[in-house]
Amino acid sequence: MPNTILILIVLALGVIGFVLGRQRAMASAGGNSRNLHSLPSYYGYNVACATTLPAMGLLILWLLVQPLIINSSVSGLVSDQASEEGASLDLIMSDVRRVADGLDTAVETGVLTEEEVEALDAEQDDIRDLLAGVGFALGSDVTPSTLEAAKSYRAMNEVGDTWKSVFVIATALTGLLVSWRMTNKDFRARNVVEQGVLAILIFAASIAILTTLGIVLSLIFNTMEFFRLYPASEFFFGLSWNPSFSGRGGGSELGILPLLWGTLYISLIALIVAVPIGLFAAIYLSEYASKPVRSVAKPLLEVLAGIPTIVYGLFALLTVGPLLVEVFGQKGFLGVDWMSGGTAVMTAGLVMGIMLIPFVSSLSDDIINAVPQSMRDGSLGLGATHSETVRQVILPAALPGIVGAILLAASRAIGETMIVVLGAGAAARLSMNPFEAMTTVTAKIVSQLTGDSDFSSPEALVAFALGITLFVITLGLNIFALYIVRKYREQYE
Amino acid sequence: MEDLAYMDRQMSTEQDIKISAKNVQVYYADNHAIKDVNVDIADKTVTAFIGPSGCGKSTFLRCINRMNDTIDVCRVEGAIKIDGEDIYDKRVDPVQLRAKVGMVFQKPNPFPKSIYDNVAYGPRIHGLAKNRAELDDIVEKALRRGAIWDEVKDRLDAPGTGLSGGQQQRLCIARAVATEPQVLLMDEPCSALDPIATAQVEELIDELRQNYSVVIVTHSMQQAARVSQKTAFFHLGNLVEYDDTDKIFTNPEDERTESYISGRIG
Amino acid sequence: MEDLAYMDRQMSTEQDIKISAKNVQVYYADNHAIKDVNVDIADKTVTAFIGPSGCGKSTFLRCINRMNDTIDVCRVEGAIKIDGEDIYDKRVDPVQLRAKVGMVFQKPNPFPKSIYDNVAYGPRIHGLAKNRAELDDIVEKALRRGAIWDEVKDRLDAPGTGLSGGQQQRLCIARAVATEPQVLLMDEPCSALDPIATAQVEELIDELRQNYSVVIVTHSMQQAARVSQKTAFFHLGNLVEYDDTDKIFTNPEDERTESYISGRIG
Amino acid sequence: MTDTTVTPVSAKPAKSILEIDARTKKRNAAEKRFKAYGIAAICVGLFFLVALLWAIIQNGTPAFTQTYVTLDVELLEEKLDKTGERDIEAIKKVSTFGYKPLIQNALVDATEGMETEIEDKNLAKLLSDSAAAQIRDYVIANPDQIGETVEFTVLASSRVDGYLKGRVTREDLARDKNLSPDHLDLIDQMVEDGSVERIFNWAFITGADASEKRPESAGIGVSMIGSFFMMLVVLILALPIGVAASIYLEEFAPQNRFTDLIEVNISNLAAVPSIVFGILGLAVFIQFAHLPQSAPIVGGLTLTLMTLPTIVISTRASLKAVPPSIRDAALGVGASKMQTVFHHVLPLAMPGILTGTIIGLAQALGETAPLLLIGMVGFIASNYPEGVASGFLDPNSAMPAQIYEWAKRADPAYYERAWGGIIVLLVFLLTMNIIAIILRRRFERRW
Amino acid sequence: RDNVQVAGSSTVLPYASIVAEAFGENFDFPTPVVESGGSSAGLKRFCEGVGENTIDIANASRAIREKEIVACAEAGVTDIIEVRIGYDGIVFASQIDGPEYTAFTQSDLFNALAPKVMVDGELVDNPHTKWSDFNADLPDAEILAFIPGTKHGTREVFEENVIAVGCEETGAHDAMIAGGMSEDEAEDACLAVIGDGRSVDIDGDYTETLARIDANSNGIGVFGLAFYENNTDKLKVATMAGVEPSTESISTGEYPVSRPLFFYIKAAHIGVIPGLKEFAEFFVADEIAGPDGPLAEYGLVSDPALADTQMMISDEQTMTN
Ligand SMILES: Nc1ncnc2c1ncn2[C@@H]1O[C@H](COP(=O)(O)OP(=O)(O)OP(=O)(O)O)[C@@H](O)[C@H]1O
Ligand SMILES: Nc1ncnc2c1ncn2[C@@H]1O[C@H](COP(=O)(O)OP(=O)(O)OP(=O)(O)O)[C@@H](O)[C@H]1O
Ligand SMILES: [Mg+2]
Ligand SMILES: [Mg+2]
Ligand SMILES: O=P([O-])([O-])[O-]
Repeated sequence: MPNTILILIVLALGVIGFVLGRQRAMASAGGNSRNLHSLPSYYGYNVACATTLPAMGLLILWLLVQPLIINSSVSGLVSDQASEEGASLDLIMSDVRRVADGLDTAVETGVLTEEEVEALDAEQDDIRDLLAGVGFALGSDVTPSTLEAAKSYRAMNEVGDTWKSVFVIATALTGLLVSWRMTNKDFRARNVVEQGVLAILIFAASIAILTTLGIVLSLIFNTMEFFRLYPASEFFFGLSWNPSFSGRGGGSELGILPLLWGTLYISLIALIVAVPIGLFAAIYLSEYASKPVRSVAKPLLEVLAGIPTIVYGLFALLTVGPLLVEVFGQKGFLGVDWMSGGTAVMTAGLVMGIMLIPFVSSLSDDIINAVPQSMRDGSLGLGATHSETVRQVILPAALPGIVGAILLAASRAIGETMIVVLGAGAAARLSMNPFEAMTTVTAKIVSQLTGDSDFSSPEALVAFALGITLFVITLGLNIFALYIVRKYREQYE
Repeated sequence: MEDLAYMDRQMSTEQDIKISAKNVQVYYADNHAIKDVNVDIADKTVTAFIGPSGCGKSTFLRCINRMNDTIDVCRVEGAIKIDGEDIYDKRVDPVQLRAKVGMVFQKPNPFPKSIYDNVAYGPRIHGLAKNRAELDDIVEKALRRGAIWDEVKDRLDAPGTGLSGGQQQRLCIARAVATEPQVLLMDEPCSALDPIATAQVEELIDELRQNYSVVIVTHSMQQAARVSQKTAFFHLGNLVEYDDTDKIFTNPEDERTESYISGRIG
Repeated sequence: MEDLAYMDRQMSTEQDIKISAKNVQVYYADNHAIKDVNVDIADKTVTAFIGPSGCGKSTFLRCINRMNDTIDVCRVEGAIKIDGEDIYDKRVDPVQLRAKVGMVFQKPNPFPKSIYDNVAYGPRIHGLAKNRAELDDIVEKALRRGAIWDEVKDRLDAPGTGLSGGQQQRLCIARAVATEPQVLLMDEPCSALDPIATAQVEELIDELRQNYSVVIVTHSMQQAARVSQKTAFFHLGNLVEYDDTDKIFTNPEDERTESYISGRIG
Repeated sequence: MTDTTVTPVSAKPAKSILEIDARTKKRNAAEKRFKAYGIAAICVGLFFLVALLWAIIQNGTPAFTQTYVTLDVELLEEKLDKTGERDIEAIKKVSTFGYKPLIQNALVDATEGMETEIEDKNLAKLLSDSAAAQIRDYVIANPDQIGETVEFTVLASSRVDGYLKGRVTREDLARDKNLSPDHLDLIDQMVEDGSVERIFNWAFITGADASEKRPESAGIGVSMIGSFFMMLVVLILALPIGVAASIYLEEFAPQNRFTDLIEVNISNLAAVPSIVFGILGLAVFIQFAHLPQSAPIVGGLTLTLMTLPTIVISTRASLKAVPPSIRDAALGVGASKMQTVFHHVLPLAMPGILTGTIIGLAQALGETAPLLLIGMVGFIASNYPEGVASGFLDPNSAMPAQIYEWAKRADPAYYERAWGGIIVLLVFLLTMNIIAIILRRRFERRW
Repeated sequence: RDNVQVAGSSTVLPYASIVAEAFGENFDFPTPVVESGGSSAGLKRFCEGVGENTIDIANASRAIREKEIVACAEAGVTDIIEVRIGYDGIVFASQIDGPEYTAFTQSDLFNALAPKVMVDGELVDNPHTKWSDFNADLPDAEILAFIPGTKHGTREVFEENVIAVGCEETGAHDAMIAGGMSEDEAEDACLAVIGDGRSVDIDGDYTETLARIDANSNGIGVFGLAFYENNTDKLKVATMAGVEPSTESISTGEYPVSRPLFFYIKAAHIGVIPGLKEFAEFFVADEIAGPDGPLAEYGLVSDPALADTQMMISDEQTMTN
């Protein structure tokens, strides 16, 4: 039975369970819901959950475990062949699976019947051709042992699938029955359902952990490979970033410090632009602006967050950069000669700051708006001006949310690529001058990953090391931010 | 000397009009909450507003320092003058008005700051203290006047929101007197206070009366009788009767007033 | 018949213990707010908690339906039993407890929803009404009991937060009684009410007493004397005296009680 | 009054409220400044918005019109169906290259009597390469028309189009081997006789990508569908998961190390560069879960992971901002914590949640880097998906990826299309957000 | 899966997309999907294994490296067909209204961009700020070169075919060895490019270089031939060592700066993925990749040995290692 149908059956049982559970609860209470511990629908949900959740869990578990078991038993069949050919067992097993899948498809599409499959002989039939006909890629011709293994793989899978359906439906029915029988007027259905909801909430929260785990896992192996090829100390403490093409024998300098410095510098400038503008905009929108102004200006500012970053990049490259040169360049307006090219930390920072305005403004606006009116009244009643009220009462009360918004903006600044590539240049440099070109870790991750150096060279692998280092550093910054917010949190009412 | 001062006080009580309201109407959207109220409130007097819940006492009180400006749907008509100056005049700066006309709200609303900062907030923004020591003095004095100093003197750094209901109310009183307003509007300032604290606050009100004008909303007839010289009785948005407290409580003119005082209408 | 009912009431008042607190200690972080309180509250009685502001009345009240759980820094020790069951037991579901033990908070806190929804919320989540008509009935009855029906019957869809202070307070009372709790904890329920409304609420309390147990915090000795059968006097976190209301008000044992009642300590 | 007045006890002398004292003046000035900063901030924001939009619109609007040439093409039997049997397989054997002579003939006919020095074989440079394909498709669909003369409206080449739009001038063409100034003279004459005209370019909004050689036929429609399915996945997954995670962290999680860990983790994920999510998506969804390459579902899942932190952070911030008294009120009438949150706290936090969604979706909609690694950037000129399932599973690109690709291409006509694509993207974004914006306004309230 | 999937070099992408489009038009197979993302990333995905959820073809703007072949083999990708489709000419161009940079030699670029150059027979830190400082024929303009960043294979070609040649020609190489460097060190040193404002690395693509040239009239930039040919209205090209870049001069080898372009086919997928072999054959067919085909028209320098390549594909001849 295909999994989708199985799932539909389970869901249908869940719906039936809901109705039955609700009915039984009402019946046990003599038709008066006031005699129930919980609202009648909670009993329904309880039965529905008891029916579907364990069944689904079993299904997922089964789908994960069955291949493992079948693999291990089938690989026994081909292990001889593996040792003979010196090929890895894994590869042969994946071949077996592909053959089996191909046979399945062949049967489904009617190219072969089950009997014909049974009768297939690797020596006589050209199985590779046969399966290619139904769209299955095989790396090599099929050996007899592979075919045998594939056949038994199919057989075991069939048996497994049948039992899977039986067990899953049985579990659903059992769940339905048990929870239905448990349903009576004193049963704490709400608590049970809420436990279930809580479990879902916890699961949702742990997706963050899983994602982190996934990121670390998908970076760590290549990072370790990188450190095998390139000394860690030079990576962490090297003062220059200067990759070359390893095809001609090394000489790359891959120090992360200039990149980190660029990241910090550009993000800092971006925040210096975005935070005051965003914050003042938020204050104006929530405290001063009339309703129509607010309802127009806020979504408009949010458009800034939706403009693709490549536009910002071009804006930096074509408009802001030359403009800055005209002011700070050699023949510029100020005549200071601080800036020689249009691409600079300042250019990228400014433009990135513009992009980040809505991150600060919109979210802060919501938070400021949520501060109770009585706080404002209290302050205004003492003869404070509106701005004093905002600065001294409302902002402190809204601080945790605002810090959240700023952190979000900072995070975005650290992760941005296009604006940096186009606005700040590609040069890695350790310099204090904000009018010089620099680059960031993120920009280099992208460029090393999509570049022309070969993918097993340190020049490409360094992207992973950069990724994980940045990850660890931002983790540290976040822990610090959490600590700060905890310390200064003010709770109103 | 003393006699003269006394005379002066008497005179001002009877003559100087501090606040004068003419044909005040207040609407909350369509709800006509204050209907054509005319009242003159004398300087250096305590005026009590009484009336059943929902009759518009708070609304009228909030008109006097223009706190109603903050409610979108609220619309005020008519004229309110303080010291002869129309407070709804274009030229009036509500900020300055509110510095002059302080307010204690019905629901205590301490800032989410330390107790000290709650009280010091007003003096700071008005620049009443030259240095920290002076500010400390002002805060202490205000807290003492608010009858809460003893309870909080050891925890001035604790948040004001962590106080009990009555403590919060007294903190808000202290906060309001710290800025030394000329008129103090108090919306049920003793509702959450025990008798002793109430007595202390009443004492404060009496002390303030020496120099300032105090308007107090109260549901306690006894309190109104105890602290006020003048009493205004509101009913369904109308100012039914406004007269000397003695008169109102002993010999009201309007029968609604009488019914209310004797506990027959609400 | 009447006599029997009366007897029955008398008996229950004296015998059935609804709430019993043993060695209750409450800390707010380091602040020891309730110190070793022991008290047995009888069923079908009105118990008044009195005491100076900040003495721990609200704190203790909130312990009885575990509202203190929501305050991070708050720690409760000792045992509180309702109907003989320890409410701090692991197995107790605070939700069920709170459905059984209703509460009116010191500061009125209507939901930012319509007046109707404010009152209907409890009955809805407890499934007290089968259909809309029944719910309408429940809401009307609750609002009537909260002595606010007349004022709001035309604006049931208006937000509860747009009411006057006293109206909000009554709305919260109506909201609490709508769920028909067996124990009702009322933290200064009449603080913002005029005498008539107060009288109506007191009537309600008396009516509730027929079937339920009511605990009321009040600063008004008169009110305590009027509505309660038992009175507990708290002072600085201690339960100083707990006895029949008559006894407390006429012949207190502890001298602090006496001082407080006669208005000497606060 | 008597002369023997007592010195006033008042600390401050009575002042008129009509005249403003010095300190208040100063404070009011500060107030004005503060307000002015606010206005300035908004103006700065809006100014940049306008500047950007101006650039976008100015550069992008030309993409919405396109030049077409009307031609009478004789579908010569000897070229298209030598056997004359109208066998479809045989007709298909003639590749687009085989149609070139027909087009050339048609052009020669069309320019008959016009002054020009262009050699016949160079005439076809006026037309898009897609013309051959268009005619071939027509012939395969209508084999009976072979031998007839049929009128076709075909795309002009991008240079011709650029000339009519003012982008290409005669001087520019001096060294251009794709077109010569002579062609332009010819075009001028053809415009006059009405066989060349510029019309609204629906194909740009509905069409699929084209190769580097024919920018004139490239459209953003198919990648818009790709973006649509991706956003569907993001919305369906990121919003509920993000809100659920925030509720857990803010309302239920015990204060312990594990909660802190999750919390820090989430904020940290916000700072992970988007390309790293691409690495993750490739590893998890394609290599581990065996989902198809270049499929919007994979893009959607990857972007979901990227959007989650934004939604979580904003949701948590607004949950935090709901005053505790509301929670007390609900708990006090016997609501469970779950009910309290879902009935009271969540509606009040809704504006912030929606803001997070708006910003998160905007970010997801405009993101290119992660798509690079899961195969959604490049030349993906698929057709429209046949159904919902194929919409999720068939290879497709996405709008930002398409724009990014166009911006890189050599032909300047693609530059114009990239900006045009940005206009479409922004319109898409606004449509997508409009519901959220309206909802947010409804949920906004003060208490 | 019924469509061919291609990934890899962004330099090859335009050609591959032209072919894919024509392929989709003329065959009943669906149009192949051609992804970009860089040679390295494309080969990485190519080498992930055999099967439906891996790509069939990897484009690359360089030859596959030994280490990559090993990595491929470890993942089961053993039979690889290497196809060279032609050459990518690399040209130097400047703003059309800018100074007259119309003729360069490798020595000029070396003198402008190397950190150490020969001045009066001595190896010194590069003192030049203007082109005319070392070659009176060049304009009196600031040196400002936009060269590909180190992620680009073009950079390698630029360093080896231009800078290193200039290094030899000016005698700097010999001077370095005379100064005590070993042969290897000198060779490495000859590849170095000065890192200050005179040369600006471009990590983006040619459109970025073009935008910079647009904004700096003094700048010269490095472009692909195809890109230049599409933008003759904005750019003017310079000769290198007297040779004008064009598909002809590059295919004859006269013009010195170019690199081969490749694609790699997974032999195991041929006959399995519908249209794979047809696509590969179509790609290198004379109609397409020949000197008069659309690829050449677009700027690809067609491979003189195209016939061998065609043979190789039809024989499915895999790389030997
Ligand atoms: N959330 C809190 N955090 C810290 N301390 C608190 C908190 N709530 C109350 N307290 C302190 O606990 C003590 C008892 O407070 P409680 O609110 O119980 O007093 P109360 O008797 O209700 O006073 P009132 O009559 O003024 O309402 C007070 O000292 C108060 O400051
Ligand atoms: N913000 C508001 N929006 C709409 N109506 C309001 C608002 N505030 C008060 N009202 C209405 O205006 C009328 C007067 O309210 P007000 O608060 O002035 O009464 P009050 O006399 O202070 O009553 P209480 O003694 O209960 O505080 C009431 O009917 C009330 O419902
Ligand atoms: Mg009021
Ligand atoms: Mg209290
Ligand atoms: O994308 P490339 O590998 O050709 O630079």
